[in-house]
Amino acid sequence: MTTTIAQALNRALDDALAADDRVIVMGEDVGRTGGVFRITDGLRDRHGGDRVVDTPVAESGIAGVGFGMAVAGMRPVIEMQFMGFSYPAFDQIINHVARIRNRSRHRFSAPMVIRIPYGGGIGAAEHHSESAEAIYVHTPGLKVVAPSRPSDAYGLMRSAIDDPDPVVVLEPIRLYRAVKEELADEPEFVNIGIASVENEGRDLSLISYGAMMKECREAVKRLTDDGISTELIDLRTLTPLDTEAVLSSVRKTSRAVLVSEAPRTAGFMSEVSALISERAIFSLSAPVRRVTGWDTVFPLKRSEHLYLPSTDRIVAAARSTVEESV
Amino acid sequence: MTTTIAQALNRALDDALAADDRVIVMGEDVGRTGGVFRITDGLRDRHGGDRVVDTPVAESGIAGVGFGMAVAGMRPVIEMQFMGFSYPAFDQIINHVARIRNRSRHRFSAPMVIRIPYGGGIGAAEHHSESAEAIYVHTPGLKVVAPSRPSDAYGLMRSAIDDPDPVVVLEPIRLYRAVKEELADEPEFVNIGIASVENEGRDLSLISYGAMMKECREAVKRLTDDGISTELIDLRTLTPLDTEAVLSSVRKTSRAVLVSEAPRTAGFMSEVSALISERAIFSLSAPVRRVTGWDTVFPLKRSEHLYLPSTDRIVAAARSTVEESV
Amino acid sequence: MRFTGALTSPRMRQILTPSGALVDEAPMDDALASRLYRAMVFARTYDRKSMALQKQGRLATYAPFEGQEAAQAGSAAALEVDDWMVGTYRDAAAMWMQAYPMELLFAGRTGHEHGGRVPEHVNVLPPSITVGGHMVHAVGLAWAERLQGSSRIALTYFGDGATSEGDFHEAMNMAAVQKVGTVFVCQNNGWAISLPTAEQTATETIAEKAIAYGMPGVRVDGNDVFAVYAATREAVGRARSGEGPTLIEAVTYRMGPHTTADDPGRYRSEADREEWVRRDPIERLRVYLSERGRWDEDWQMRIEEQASSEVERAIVLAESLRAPEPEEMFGAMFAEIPPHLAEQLAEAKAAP
Amino acid sequence: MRFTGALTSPRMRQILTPSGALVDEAPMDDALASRLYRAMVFARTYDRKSMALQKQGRLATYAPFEGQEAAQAGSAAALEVDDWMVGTYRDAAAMWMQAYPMELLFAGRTGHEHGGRVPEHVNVLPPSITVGGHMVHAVGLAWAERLQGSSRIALTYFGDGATSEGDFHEAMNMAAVQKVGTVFVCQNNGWAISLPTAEQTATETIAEKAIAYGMPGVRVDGNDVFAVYAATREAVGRARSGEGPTLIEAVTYRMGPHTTADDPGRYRSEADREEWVRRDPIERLRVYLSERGRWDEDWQMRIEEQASSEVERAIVLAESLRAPEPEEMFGAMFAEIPPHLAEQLAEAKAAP
Ligand SMILES: Cc1ncc(C[n+]2csc(CCOP(=O)(O)OP(=O)(O)O)c2C)c(N)n1
Ligand SMILES: Cc1ncc(C[n+]2csc(CCOP(=O)(O)OP(=O)(O)O)c2C)c(N)n1
Ligand SMILES: [Mg+2]
Ligand SMILES: [Mg+2]
Repeated sequence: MTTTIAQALNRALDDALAADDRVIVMGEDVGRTGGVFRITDGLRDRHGGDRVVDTPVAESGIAGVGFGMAVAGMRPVIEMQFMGFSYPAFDQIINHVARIRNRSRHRFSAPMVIRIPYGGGIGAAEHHSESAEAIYVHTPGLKVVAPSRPSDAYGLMRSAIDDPDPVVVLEPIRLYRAVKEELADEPEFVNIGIASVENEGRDLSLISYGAMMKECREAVKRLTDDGISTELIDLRTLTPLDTEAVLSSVRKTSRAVLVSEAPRTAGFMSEVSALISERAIFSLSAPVRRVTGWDTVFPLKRSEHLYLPSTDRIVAAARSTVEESV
Repeated sequence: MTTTIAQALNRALDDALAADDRVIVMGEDVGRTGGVFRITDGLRDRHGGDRVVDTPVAESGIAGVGFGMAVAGMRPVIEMQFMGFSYPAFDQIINHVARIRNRSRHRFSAPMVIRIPYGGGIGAAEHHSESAEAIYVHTPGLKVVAPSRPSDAYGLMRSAIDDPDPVVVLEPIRLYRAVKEELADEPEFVNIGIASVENEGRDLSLISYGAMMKECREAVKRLTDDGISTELIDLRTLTPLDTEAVLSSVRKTSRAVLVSEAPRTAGFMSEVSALISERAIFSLSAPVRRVTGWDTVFPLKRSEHLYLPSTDRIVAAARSTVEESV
Repeated sequence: MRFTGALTSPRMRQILTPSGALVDEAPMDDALASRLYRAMVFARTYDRKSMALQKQGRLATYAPFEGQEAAQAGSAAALEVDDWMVGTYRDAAAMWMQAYPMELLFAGRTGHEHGGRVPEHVNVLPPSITVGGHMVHAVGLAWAERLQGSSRIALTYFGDGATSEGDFHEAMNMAAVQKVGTVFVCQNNGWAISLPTAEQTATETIAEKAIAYGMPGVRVDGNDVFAVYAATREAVGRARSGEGPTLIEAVTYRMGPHTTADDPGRYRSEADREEWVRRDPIERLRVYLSERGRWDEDWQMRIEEQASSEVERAIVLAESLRAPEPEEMFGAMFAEIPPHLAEQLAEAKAAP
Repeated sequence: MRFTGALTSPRMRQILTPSGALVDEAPMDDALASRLYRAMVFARTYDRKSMALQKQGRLATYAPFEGQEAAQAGSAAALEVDDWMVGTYRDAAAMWMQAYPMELLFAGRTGHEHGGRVPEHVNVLPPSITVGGHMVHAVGLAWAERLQGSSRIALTYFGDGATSEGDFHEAMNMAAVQKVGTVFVCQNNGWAISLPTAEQTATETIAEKAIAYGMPGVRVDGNDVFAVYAATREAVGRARSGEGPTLIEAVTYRMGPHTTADDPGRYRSEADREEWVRRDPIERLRVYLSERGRWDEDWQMRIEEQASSEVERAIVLAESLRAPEPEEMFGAMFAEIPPHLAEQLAEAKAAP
């Protein structure tokens, strides 16, 4: 069946609720109304109000209560309605969720999923377009995944729910209904920590994840038309990063362009760049280039086009990387 | 007078309170008891309980109230007692403090200082040794400074208080009383955004800031003894970064070792490395290397030595960088 | 001693009944009552027009406030012109009454940052989009005014949902401890998106939450502009004279969807809503004014025309703002643009 | 309707007066009373020994609880062995009573992560170092137990200072809305480091804050082990039978400094403290037991010896733990060590 990312996520949650009594879905408006993006649509009807819970407006409380549930043996899947509303929960996530296993030296753990719709491009109000994944990636003790297609959305969500440790699932808002794929009757789990080489190439490694994969896919087409053989890597997991996939691609192509819509400074792509620098610098024939959002607040509708990396910007960066090469 | 960083900060706050009626110092235990590190010692007696305010235990409230005060024309200096306790205030800082100027297109602004003692090395309990500066650096709209010596502590604090925008001042806990300097009768302000080249060198750029500068200074001595001419850069300001200082040093030495105690992945040094990669890659004769804390929770007393970058680790990284060079 | 939540009756203060009858002394003269009537007509015109514009794709997601006009107009009317106001995405009527230009309200909704650029003399913060975080700001604002020897106070609006956020608690507590001149106005409109107030809190009222802070709490009929005005005037008086903060719960109802992206049919019944049509805040004041000879069809037509033309004027202005330049986006982050943003600006401008 | 904070008298429930007289029915038999007396003697021995060890540099910063023994022992005694407990850095006595091994309490204080490795059958979380954040955990724990059909409940300890944190509010509200089986025990010891309770909150009591959540709130003499036990037993009963959460305020006093790094002379007078010496929680139970022929010098000596030797045993064990290996630090972040941590471990081990 042709499935969107939104449908794939819904199905993953539905299947997980059916497969495992310990799973509970919690958050603001996830129940009766099925979530503001309808990702949890129908789940309350099918699994009951005890397992699909509409909570008060209290992100820190949701994260902290989810934490307590996880410690006591449940598998909570909590939703932060938008990434910009996940910040009040940050203390709970960094100070408790990410740390209880270490604090108790494995006696307690917090196997829970934190669902965070992220990214811009839908002309939304302030705080509705954030891309602050670097913060979660920089927090030891969390895993972070960011699917860009329905099969990965399904498979990573299922793996995240089954994972013995807390996993942040970044859901690309503007791809919820923009990317479609046939999904098997029993779709596969997708392992956390494995990147996907979407397109093989020789001249350049184009590396991205989540919402920006759409523009990257378009860029690959255009670059290929121009005769630039582009290897496209969808990282899929940000923590733990599939460093081998990144390094072996860059060692092969000798060039890398890293694409993310997050603010540039100290963003996740800085990490990927630093990694390449440390481990593959002598393979490089051009500087590693980042195509990112700017160090500004994500703008409102009328300025979004000034902010989000466009296919044009990616293509231009790729071309100049190839041209600049020594 | 020989002055510690603690004394220099105290004096900066004292002088600012005396110089400007709009300055108000707020936080948990900053008044009667002078702060848990005594940085605000005596200020309440000298400037009164209206201007040096002991608040309830409510970090988000402190940041949000400080924000309101700043918008209404005050110059609040708020304290987060330890960096690990600043996370509950994160929503206020990222969603409001850092953004009101943009949100109101300059009509409102939040000229305030957020003091955050940070870093490990004093054998403290969990949450008392954090080094999460990357989070603040990644947040558009904030300036971030991290002094490593008394004169900079004084001068950057004064500049931060006078700055028309919010400034996070990272205070290196383990250097509070470990670094001493003569301070002038009327110490100078230090401009935000300017790194300091503490030692000139030809073979290697050693780049750090804040608490790790102590080990870096020791490393420079040892490296110099070994005949490795090391340029030592104290960044002092993390945002806006003095990129010119970094790049011109690396272009000269062709090698860089970056030192920070924060967890490695997506830490601030990833940004510095990415910057070098983008702008000076063809000047490099060796990979840029990061010497950092690990991607673990900062450990308790008995394991601190396993975590904090030691002078030995820095020296070893520097040596191998020089040896590895092409 | 055992404390329980059932200590007091949750009686709701009312002055003007839904049928327009006075059951207590009117807190204002006819001139002010007429002014407020007119303001509410303007507000409703603005609100309905916004819904229509959104459907045409001319505004981004819009959060309508129909039904809550009295809660906003009655409270805003109790302020001095330069008092601070800190409201939410749903408080356009109140903000407009406190001189936030209507064209800027529209501009924000078209997705133009200029919408936040309040004129110099207007002390209203741009609407808060995050729920809960803005209430502490009103504490800081009022506190700062006191420190600066001014008698300005701050009023903040928030919903029933916002009372569950930790920041509500921190704001209320810090205001009470410091006796800060902040007025907390909760518009309890029954719903936080799809969550009914009964699942938001286990208390019968929002007002009684004030007890936890040693602060007075008042519960008023939020669709009764007189009751709202009277309660707010009293709270503003306390705030201005240094007696500290007050919590006001204005019981009201959101007649429309949460936003234009919401479908209330998923979580509430039409019957509920019908009940509230009979408690309309504008109609009861119309009856009152009419009985006092201060309302007639002519005047109604006149103010409706004025409202439409004011709304039209504001839309035209908002829509004729030129698109923001990259300079504005990069230039608004700091007082002076720092080097890295100057570089990024250049890069953005050079981008294909 | 106007709500104010002065609705109820802030009377504090007491069963055993400071002079050891019963003013109400004793909630326990002599056997349990003796057991609690012994536990409090153990607790004080542990506490004083910890202070001494810290002075010798054998423990890191220590937060003493002297004066709060009854608040902790009386409440902990009302739990079943497998109920959840979520406490703070100052709740060692309660945690120990709920079977957190004393050697692990010491181990944590020597700066050894092994201190958090509670035995499998013990349902006590490692002490919370951040103020406020842990109370919501107790809500999640109890809620999960209910979902899993268990009758286990959760009890959480926190201080007067913690009640100002937003997370206190979110925990109380969510517990009340969902009628979760959580018992909230606030040890109001008068101070949050240097801040007196009167500057922490504008309410006369902490207990009345329960009203804001539609939850019962009880105020007891926290130095009266009978009153604390009775109130907690009742709250635990409510929690276990699905009636929901309760807030208990145990009024007590921290006799020592906030921690060994604190100097209370900077913010409070010795006279205050003297007053509380007379309200000592252990002495009043001693008088009571003695009058009932259940206490004599001999027994006192015996239990003091037992306490000392138990404390000694625990210290020896804690101090003989070998230093943590790098493997343990890197290996405790996830169930399975991921590649980047394996690499960092190798790097750490190879480091000079
Ligand atoms: C911190 C935060 N969490 C979640 C949201 C998403 N959200 C927007 S409005 C809303 C409900 C708010 O309800 P209420 O406070 O009653 O105000 P109302 O919309 O009814 O006026 C939610 C959950 C948000 N904007 N901010
Ligand atoms: C979130 C957070 N903020 C600040 C601190 C620093 N701190 C440690 S204890 C304390 C006071 C707590 O007072 P209270 O809750 O009354 O507990 P008590 O220490 O009196 O037992 C503070 C502010 C902290 N540990 N966590
Ligand atoms: Mg509402
Ligand atoms: Mg206390």
